[in-house]
Amino acid sequence: MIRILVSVAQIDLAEEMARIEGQDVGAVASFCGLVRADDGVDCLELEHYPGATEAALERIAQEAAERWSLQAATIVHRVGPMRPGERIVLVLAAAPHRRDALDACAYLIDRLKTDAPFWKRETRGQDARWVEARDSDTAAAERWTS
Amino acid sequence: MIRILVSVAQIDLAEEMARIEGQDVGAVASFCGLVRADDGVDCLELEHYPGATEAALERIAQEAAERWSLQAATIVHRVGPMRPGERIVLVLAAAPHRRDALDACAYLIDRLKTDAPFWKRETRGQDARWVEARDSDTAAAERWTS
Amino acid sequence: MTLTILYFAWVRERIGQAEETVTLPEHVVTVGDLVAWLATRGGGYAEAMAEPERLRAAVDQTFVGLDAAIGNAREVAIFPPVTGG
Amino acid sequence: MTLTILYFAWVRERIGQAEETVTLPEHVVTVGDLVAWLATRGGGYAEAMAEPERLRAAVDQTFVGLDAAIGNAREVAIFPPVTGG
Repeated sequence: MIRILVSVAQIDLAEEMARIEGQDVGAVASFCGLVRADDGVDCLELEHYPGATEAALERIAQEAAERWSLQAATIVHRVGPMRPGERIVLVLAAAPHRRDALDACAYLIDRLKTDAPFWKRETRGQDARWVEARDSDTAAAERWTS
Repeated sequence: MIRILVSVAQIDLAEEMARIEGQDVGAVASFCGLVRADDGVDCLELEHYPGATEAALERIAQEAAERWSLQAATIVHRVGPMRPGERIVLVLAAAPHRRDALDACAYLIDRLKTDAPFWKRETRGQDARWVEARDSDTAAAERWTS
Repeated sequence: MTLTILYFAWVRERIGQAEETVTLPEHVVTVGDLVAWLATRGGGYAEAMAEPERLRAAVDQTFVGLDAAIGNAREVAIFPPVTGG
Repeated sequence: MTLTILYFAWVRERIGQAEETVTLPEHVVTVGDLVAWLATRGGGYAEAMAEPERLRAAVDQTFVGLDAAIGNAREVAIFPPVTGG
């Protein structure tokens, strides 16, 4: 019921949803992060640590499954170059009841932000820069440890 | 940026997502409730209060938009008879940042559960019964008023 | 004064119709008065209105408590607690 | 003892390569020692390792602090704080 996918391919939301909905679930919460088109970024490139990335995502999903009563957990993260409007990450959590699905979904994306080895590089015209980690992400992940 | 739809038609998640993603959003959180196939229900029928339903959903979405920094809010609720595995409701919240999208999504579905005039009738074989309202739904909606 | 009353879910089923137009007696001031008056009709009405604490209402499509006044409303809806989503 | 070192993001860019295999001097015990030793190579290495507090690491794909021992690990990765999602 855990599905982890790290790929250069575009993220197919409908397919991922169909995989989960085929499992007789009651509630599915999802989060999708996209390349913002409105802050001048022409290209976003995602680098990752092959092997360690998948293991980290698997661990995050396992921890969510231990913490909430889940029927399915999916994490799909794209890597490589992508353009504004494209999906960077999709997480899905399915459960018999909505609170578990909603909370697990928030947990998956909060933890992914701080615990999975991805790095973003933004290109604006001739200028390329590595995105800086944000303290707010660390704070968001830490609220699950209390 | 608010979209409300109450319809007997099946809910098209991909279409609703595409409408939102076309608006240059950064983060989209969604919740989808489905007819559970695993508790013996053959048919679920949703009755509603035409006019009042749409107004209630519009109000809930407006309140979410006042409370969080949203780029889009969508509530699609199906009515009429539906079968196990089919989608009953879909809510989507889009924002520049994930926390707003996630919180607004949870708010939309929590409030919908207690503040929108829908009634569920389950049929199991020859037995039809109206679903009873749950105290936990009232509690979930009230946590947003503090 | 005439008023349209809408019934939903098991309230509608017990009463046997979804909508009716009635002329209110003068002593019916609040939604609770309306529920009590409908109950006196007996049969499905008495059954539907037997436990007012299980009923919810809207006056002109605004959700209200049973103590709300009907005033000059054109439409009152009576129904069980909602169960959507 | 030989060790594979992986570099990611701007650490990789400054050093100019993604991976190398090195023979560790005996005094390199922790990941922090490794960072300090790499810095002594100068050039892109010195630049990449200039601010150890901006670096994160994994030993055999497990995330660790810079004070972690390298032990008999086969692979150490050095990279900036992560920014996925």
